[in-house]
Amino acid sequence: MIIDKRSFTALLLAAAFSGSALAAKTDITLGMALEPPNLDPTGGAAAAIDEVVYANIFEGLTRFKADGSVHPALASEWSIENEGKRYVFTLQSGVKFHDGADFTADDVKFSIERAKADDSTNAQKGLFENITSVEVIDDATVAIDLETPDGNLLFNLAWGDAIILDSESADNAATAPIGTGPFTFSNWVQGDRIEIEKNPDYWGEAVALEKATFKFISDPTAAFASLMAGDVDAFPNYPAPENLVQLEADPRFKVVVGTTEGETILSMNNKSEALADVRVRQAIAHAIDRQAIVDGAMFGYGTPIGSHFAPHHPSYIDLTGNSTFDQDKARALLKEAGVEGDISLSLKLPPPAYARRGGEIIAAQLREVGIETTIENVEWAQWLEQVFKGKDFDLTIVSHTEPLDIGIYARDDYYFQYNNPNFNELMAAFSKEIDIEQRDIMLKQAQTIISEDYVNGFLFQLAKTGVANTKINGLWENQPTQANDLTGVSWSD
Amino acid sequence: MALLTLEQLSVSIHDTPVLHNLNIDIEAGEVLGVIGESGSGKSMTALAIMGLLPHGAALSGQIKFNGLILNELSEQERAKICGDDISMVFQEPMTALNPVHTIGDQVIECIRLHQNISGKAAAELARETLAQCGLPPDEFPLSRYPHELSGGQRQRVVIAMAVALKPKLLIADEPTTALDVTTQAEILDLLLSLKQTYDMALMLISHDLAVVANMASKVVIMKEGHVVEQGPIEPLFRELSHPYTRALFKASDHVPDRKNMPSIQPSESIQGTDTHDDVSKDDTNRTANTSDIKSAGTSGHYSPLLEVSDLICEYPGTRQGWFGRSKKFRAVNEVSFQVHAGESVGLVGESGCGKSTLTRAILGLMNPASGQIAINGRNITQGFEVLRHVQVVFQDPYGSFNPRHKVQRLVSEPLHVLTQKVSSKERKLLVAQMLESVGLHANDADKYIHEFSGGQRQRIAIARALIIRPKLIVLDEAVSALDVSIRAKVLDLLASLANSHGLAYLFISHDLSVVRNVTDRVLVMQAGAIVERGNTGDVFNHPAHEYTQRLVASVPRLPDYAHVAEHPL
Amino acid sequence: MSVAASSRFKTLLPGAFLVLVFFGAALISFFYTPFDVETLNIKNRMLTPNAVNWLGTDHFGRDILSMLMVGARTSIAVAFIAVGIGVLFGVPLGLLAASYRGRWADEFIMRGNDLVFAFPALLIAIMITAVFGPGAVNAIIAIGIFNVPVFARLTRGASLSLWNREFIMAARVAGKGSARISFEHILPNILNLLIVQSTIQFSLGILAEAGLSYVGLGAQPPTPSWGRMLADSQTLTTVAPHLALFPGMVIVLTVLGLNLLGDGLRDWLDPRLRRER
Amino acid sequence: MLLYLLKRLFSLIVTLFVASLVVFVVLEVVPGDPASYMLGINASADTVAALKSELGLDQSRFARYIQWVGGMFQGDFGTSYTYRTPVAEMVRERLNVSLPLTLFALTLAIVLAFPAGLLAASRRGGAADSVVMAITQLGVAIPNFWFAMWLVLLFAIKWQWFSAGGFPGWGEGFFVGMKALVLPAVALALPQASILTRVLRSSLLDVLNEDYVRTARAKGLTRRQALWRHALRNAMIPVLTIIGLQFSFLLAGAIIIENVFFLPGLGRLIFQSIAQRDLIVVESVIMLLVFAVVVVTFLVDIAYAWVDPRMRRGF
Repeated sequence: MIIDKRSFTALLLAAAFSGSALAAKTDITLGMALEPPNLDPTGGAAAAIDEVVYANIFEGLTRFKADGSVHPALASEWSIENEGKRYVFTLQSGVKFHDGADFTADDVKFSIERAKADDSTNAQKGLFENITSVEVIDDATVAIDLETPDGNLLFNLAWGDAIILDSESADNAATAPIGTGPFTFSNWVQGDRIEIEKNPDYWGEAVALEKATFKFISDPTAAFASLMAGDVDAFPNYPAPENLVQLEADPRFKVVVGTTEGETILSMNNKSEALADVRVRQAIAHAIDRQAIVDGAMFGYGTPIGSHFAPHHPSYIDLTGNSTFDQDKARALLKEAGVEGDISLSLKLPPPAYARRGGEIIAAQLREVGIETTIENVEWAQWLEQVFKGKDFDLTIVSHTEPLDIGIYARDDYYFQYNNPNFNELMAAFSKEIDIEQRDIMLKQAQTIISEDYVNGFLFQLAKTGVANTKINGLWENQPTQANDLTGVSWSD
Repeated sequence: MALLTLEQLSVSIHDTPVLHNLNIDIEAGEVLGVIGESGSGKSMTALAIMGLLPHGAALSGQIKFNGLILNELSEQERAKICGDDISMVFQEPMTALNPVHTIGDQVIECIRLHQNISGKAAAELARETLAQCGLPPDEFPLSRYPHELSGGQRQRVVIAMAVALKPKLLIADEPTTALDVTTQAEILDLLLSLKQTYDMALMLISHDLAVVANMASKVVIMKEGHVVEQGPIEPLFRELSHPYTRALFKASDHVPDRKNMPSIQPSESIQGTDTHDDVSKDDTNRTANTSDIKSAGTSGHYSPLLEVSDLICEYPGTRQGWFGRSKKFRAVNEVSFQVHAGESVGLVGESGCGKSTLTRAILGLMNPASGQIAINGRNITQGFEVLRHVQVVFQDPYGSFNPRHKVQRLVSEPLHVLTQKVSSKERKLLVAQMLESVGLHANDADKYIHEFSGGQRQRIAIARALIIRPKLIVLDEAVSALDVSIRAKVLDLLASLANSHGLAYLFISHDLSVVRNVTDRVLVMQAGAIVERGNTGDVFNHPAHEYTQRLVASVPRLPDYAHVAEHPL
Repeated sequence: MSVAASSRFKTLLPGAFLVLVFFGAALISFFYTPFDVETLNIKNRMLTPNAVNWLGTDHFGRDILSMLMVGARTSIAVAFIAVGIGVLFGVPLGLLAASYRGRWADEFIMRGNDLVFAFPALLIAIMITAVFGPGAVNAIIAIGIFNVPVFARLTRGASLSLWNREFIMAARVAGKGSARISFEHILPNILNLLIVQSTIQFSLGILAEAGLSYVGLGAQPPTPSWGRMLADSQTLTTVAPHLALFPGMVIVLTVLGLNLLGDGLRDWLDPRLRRER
Repeated sequence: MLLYLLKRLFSLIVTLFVASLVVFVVLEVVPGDPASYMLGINASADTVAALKSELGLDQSRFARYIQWVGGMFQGDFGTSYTYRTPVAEMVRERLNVSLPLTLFALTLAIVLAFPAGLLAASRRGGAADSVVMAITQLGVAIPNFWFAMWLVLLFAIKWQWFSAGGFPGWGEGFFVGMKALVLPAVALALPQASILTRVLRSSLLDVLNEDYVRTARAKGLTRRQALWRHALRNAMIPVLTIIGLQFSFLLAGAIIIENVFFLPGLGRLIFQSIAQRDLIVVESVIMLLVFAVVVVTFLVDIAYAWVDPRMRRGF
C-alpha cells in the first residue's frame, strides 16, 4: 500500500497536535474521605453529596464562590420588590439539562416547591420556610414571595440543598443526577469512585478539565499512600493532618491550609444535672487547653475560638479571653459550685478524628481539674439518635459546619438545650434586620452572650487542609460550603 | 548359601536396645517360624529386614540377601528389592490398605513399580493374582475399595500385593492374629499353597505355637530381643529342652486348676427355652430337637443367677428413602440362656456374631428391643441395684481404666452401685483386700494405672469387679490381649477366685482353646443366635452343628509330637 | 524422652518465657509504669526511642513502653475472659452433647453451634458493637461467643471417643449417670486438650482484640490497648514508624509465645495427644 | 450419600432461616435510623418522618421481615435506604472485588502451603522442617492488617511497585485488576498459608504413621513416593476442612484488609452501611456471608466424599 505523502504529513501533524494537547493533563482524580450515599443534594445531608455535585453537576439560582460570597448562577440577575418580600429572578437563557431538556422557570418552581412540600425529604427544609409561593412569570422569569423580609434568601438559595432539578429526572437524581452544570455524571463504581465528564453543551464558561474522578478513601493511611503512590492528584480535604508536614516537604505536592465554616465545640448538655450550673461549664471552659487540642488532635491546624463564630467572618470578635486555660480557676469554680472532685460526665464522641483525638485530650485535661469522664465512641447514626435527638449526654465534640449558624443557640430544644430569652430575642430581630451595620452589631452581641454564658466549650475553627499536585490550579482554598468546585481547575505543565 | 542371613543384627530405638546380635538364616523355599511374646522383637526383626524401622532407630550388623547387604543400600536401591524380591504381609488387614485407592490400583501399583509393563498387562496380572488369592474378579473387581471388603478379604488383597511379583521371600507378621479362627485357617492355607506355587521362602511371625508348628520347618524362638533357640521344628518341639520354650508350651494350653469348684449341675433338663430349630435346648440331650417345651421353664422354684429369655437387640440401620423407616439391624436374635451360681459358662463366636451386643445388654448398657434379662429372678430394668450382682472385666487392659485416677479410686468405683454408703476408711480397707486377693500389694492403691503391666492391669480390673462381691463376672475377652504366660496366670487367678468367692463367670471369647479349658458349659453364637450349647467337653469333642464343627476344625493344633501340654486339643 | 525434652527446649520454654514477660509486664503495670499513661504531653509527642522514653512517645506524648505495659492488661484481659466464656459455655455444652450423642439434645446443640459458626467472628463483633456500642466488654462478648462453638465441638469430639472407651463402660456398670461420668471421667481426660486449645484461642483472642480495636470496635479511650495503639498510629507510619512498630511487635511476640507454649504444652502434658501408635 | 446430602441441605435451610431471624432481630434494636442519618442535624422531624415512610420504615417489623425474607427467595434483596439502588446490584458489584480477592488469597495460601507442608513433612526434624515451622509460627502470629501496613509502606509508598490500594475495576483488564489485588491478597494469605502449612504437615505426619503407608513402603515405594501417592490424599481431609473455613473467613475477614487498601468490597460495604444505618444492606450482606459459609461447609462435605470413598456409602 502506498501512502500519499501529503496525507502522511497531515497524520504526523495531527499526532503532534494531539500530543501537545495532551501535554497539560485534562483529567483529575480527587480523593475524598467519604463516599456520598447518593447524588441528590436535595434528599440528604451528607456533605459528600455536595462535594461531588455542587457547582459541577448541579447549579442553583445563586451560588457560593471560593471566598464564600454569593454570586449569580442560573439566575443572571434579580430585583427585590414589595419591601424585601418579593424577589424576581431573571434566568440565564439557553440553559439545557444534561439530558437535553430545557431549563425554564417551571423547573425553579418545581424544585422549590418540591423542597418545601410536606413529604419533602430535604435536609435543610428550614431554608425554604419563609417562602410562601413561587410564581412563574414567563419561561425566563420567576418570582419568589416571602412571608417576612429576609436578608438571607440569596444566601439560602446558594446552598446545595436548593439546586434546580428537572421534574422529569428529579426522582432519579440519587443515582443518575441530571443537572445543568459544566460536568455530566458518567460512572459510579460504588465503594470506589465516581466519574464525571465535561459537559460540551455547557451554557457558561467552558471548563478546562475533560474528566474528573472522585475516589473514596476513608482510611487516612490509605489516603496518604494513595497520594504518595500517585493514585490521586489532590485531596481537597485531607483527612490526616499528621502527614501534612511530610507532604509539604515533597516537591510534588502543595499543601493549602484554609478555613471552613466548622466551629468545633465541646457541646455541653445545659440541662444535665451537673452542667446546669454555669460555674461548672465555666470551669470546664477554663480547664481546656485549646492549643494542646489543636496541636494534639489536628497537628496544629485550626484556629482557637472563644465563641460560636468563624474567625474569617467580618463580624468576628476574639472572645478566647473569656475562657483562658487556667486550671486553678477551674478548680476554684468547681469548689464554688460544690462539686469539687465529685463529678463524672459522659463524653460521646462521633467518628471524626477531631472528636476522637480531641476527646481523649479533653478527657485528660478535665481529669487534671478533677472531672472524670467516660468516653463513648459512637457512630454518627447513634450520635444523632442519642445525643442530638435523645439529648442523652453530658459532653460531646462536634464541628458545626453550616455557615453562619449562631442561630442554633436560639432554638430552645436544640441538643445542647441552651435557653436564654435575651438571646432568642436578639436572633429574632437579627433575621428581620437588613441593615449591614446593625447586623454586624447584633452578631457581635450574640457572640458575646453565648461566650459569657459558657454554653459550650468553644475549641477551634476547623481548618481545611488540602493537598494537591503542585501543577493543579484553581482548587478552593477555603470551604465556605461543602464543595469541590472544579469549574476553575486546570493543570499547568 | 542362605537366601537371607541376619548377622549380628542389633537394633536400638532412641538408644534403647530392642534387638541383640541376632543370627538367623532363611534358605530358599523354606518356611521359618518366628515365635515370641510381645516385646520379644519379632516384628522389629521383620521391619529391620524391610528397612522400615521407625524414626530414631539405629542398626548394626548385616542383613544379607542374595549376596547384597541390604542395610548398606541406598533408599532407592532398597526400594527396588522390597516388594519385588522380598515382600511383607502385616498383622492388621483393616488398616493395611490405603482407604482412598481401589484394591486394583494398589496391586497394580506394586506391579508397575518393579516391572515395566503396560497398565493393561499389570491389571491383568493383578486380576490373576487376586483370583489366586481367593478374590475372583467377577465378585471382587479391581474397582473395589478396601472398606467394601471384610478383614479376611483385605488380608487376601495384602497377600496378593505381596506375591504378585513372585518374591523369593515373603515375610508374614502375625498375618492371622486379627482374624477369626475360620478365616485364619483359610489364610494360612492360602499362604502355604502360594509358597508351594511360587516356591518362595516364608518367614512366619506369630505368637501362636500351633500356627507355627503346622506351617514351619524351622523355628526361631525369641524373647526380649534375643534368640532363645532356633533349629528344625520337630526336634525342637519334641524335646523342649530349653526351659523358655517349655514354659511357652505349657502356658499356651494352660488348664487352670478348677478341681475344687462346686460341681453345680442344677436341673438343666428343665431349662430349655430355645426357639431355634437347629439348637438343642438341653445340655444332657444335645441332639437336634425341634419340639418346644418352653412352658417347662416356669416350673420349679429355682431361679438362676442370670436368665436371658427371648432377647432381641437391634441397631438402627440406614434409612430407606427420604422419609422411609430405617430397617433395623438385628444383632441379637431371640437368645435365651441361663447362668447358675458358681458356674462358668463360655460364649464363643466370631466377630460380628452379636456376642458384644449381648454383653452390653446384660450389663445394662443398652436397652434390648424385646425379651428379658433377669438377675436372681429380678429384671434388670428394675434399677441398678439389680446389677450389683454382675460386674465385668473388659478385653483391653489399657483402655479399661481412667488414666487420671489412682488405683484406689479405680477399684472402689463400683461401690457407687451399693445402696448403703461406704466410708472412706472402709473403702481403703476393701481396696487393699481386693488388691491382695488378686495378687497385688495393698499399697499399689496409691499408684496410677500406667505404672502397671498388662497382666497386672487385668488383675486390677478383676479386683474392681470383685469389690462389690458380685455373683457373676462377665469376662469380655478378658484374656485375649495377654501373652500366653500372663494369660495362664490370670486364668489361674480367676479359677481360684471362683473357688473362694463362689463366683459364676460368663466367659466371652473368640479363643476356643481358652474357653475349652476354663468353662463348664459353652454357648456357640452365630449371626445373633445361639446355634449350639452344652457341656464344654461334649461340644468341642463332638460338635453337632455344622458351624461349630467348622469352628472346632479351624483351631490350629499342636502336632502330636509336641506333647508337653497335658490336654492337647 | 529425648524427643520430649528437645521439644520442651524448642517450644515450651521459649513460649513460657515470652508469655511470662508479657504477663509480668501487665502485672507490674498495676504498681509501676515508667511514666503515667493518663497524662498527655503534647509537646513531647512522637519522640523516637531515647534514654528517657526507651521506646519513644506516641502522638500525645505518652511513653510507649508504659502504654504497652498498661495495654497488655487490656489485651490479656479481653482474650482471657473471652476464652473463659468459651470454656464456661462451650465445654458443658460439648459434654452434654456427647453424653446425649445421637439424640435430639445433641443434634440441637450441634446445630446451634453450626449457626454461631456460620457467622464470621468479625460479623458477630460488628453486630454486637452496632447494638451496644464499641468497647472492651463488647469485644470480649464477641470473641467469647465465637469461642463457644470452638470449645463445644472440641469437647464433644474428644468426649465421643471417650464414651466408647471401656473405662467409661466400667463406670456405667458401676451405676454412674451421664452427668457424673462426664465430670468424673470425661472432663479430666480432655483437660489437656482443653488447656492446649485454650492457649491457642488465647492467642487468637489477642489477635482478634487487636483487629477489633484497629477498626475501632475494641477497647475505647482512654484505656490503652495494643490494637488501639496500632490504630492510632496507622496514619503516622510514615512520620513515626516506631509508633506502629512496637505495638505490632509486642502482639507478634505474645501470640508467638502463646502458640509455642501451646505446642509445648501439648507435647509435655500428654504425649499421647499427638496420637498413640 | 444422596440421602446424607439431602439431610445436610435441610439443616442448611434451617440454619439460614434461623440466622435471618437472628440478624433481623439484632439489627432491629440497633440505635439510630437511616432517615435521621441521611438528613443530618438540621432536618425537621416531619422531614425525617416523610423520608421514613418513603423508605418503608414505618411498616411493622413483622411486615418488613416477611417482605425481606420473601424477597430474598426471589433474589430480591430490597433497595438500599441510603443508596436507593437495589441491594442485589450493590452486592454483586462488591462481590466482584471480594470474591476474586478471596480466591486469590486462598490460591496463594494453597500454593505456598502445599510445597512448604510437603517439604516439612518429608524432611521431618531436618533443617528445612525447622525453617518452615519457624516461618509459619511467625506467620500465624503476625496480625494481617499490621503486615499490610508495612506492605503498603514498602511496596506502594517507597518503591511504588503497586498502587497503595483502590480497585480500578475489571473493565481495565484482568491483569490491571489482579495487580490491584496483589498486596491485599498477600497480606491475607500470609497467616492463612502458615496455618495451612501447619495443618498439612501435621496431617501428613499422622498419615505417615498409618499402617497402609508402611504397606506402601513394603511394596517398594521410597519414603517420598509413599508420601505423594499414599499420604497426601489421605491427609487432605483436615486440610479441606481448613480450606473451607478459610474461604469463609477470608470472605468476611477481609473487612479490615479492605479498609487498609480501600478496596470496595463486601466488608467495607458492611462497615459503611452500618454506620449509615442502611440496615437492609447490612442484613442482606450478613445473610449472604452466612449463606457462603454454610454452602462452603456443604461443598467441603462433598469434597470429603470425593477424596475419601468411605464417605460415599450409606449416609
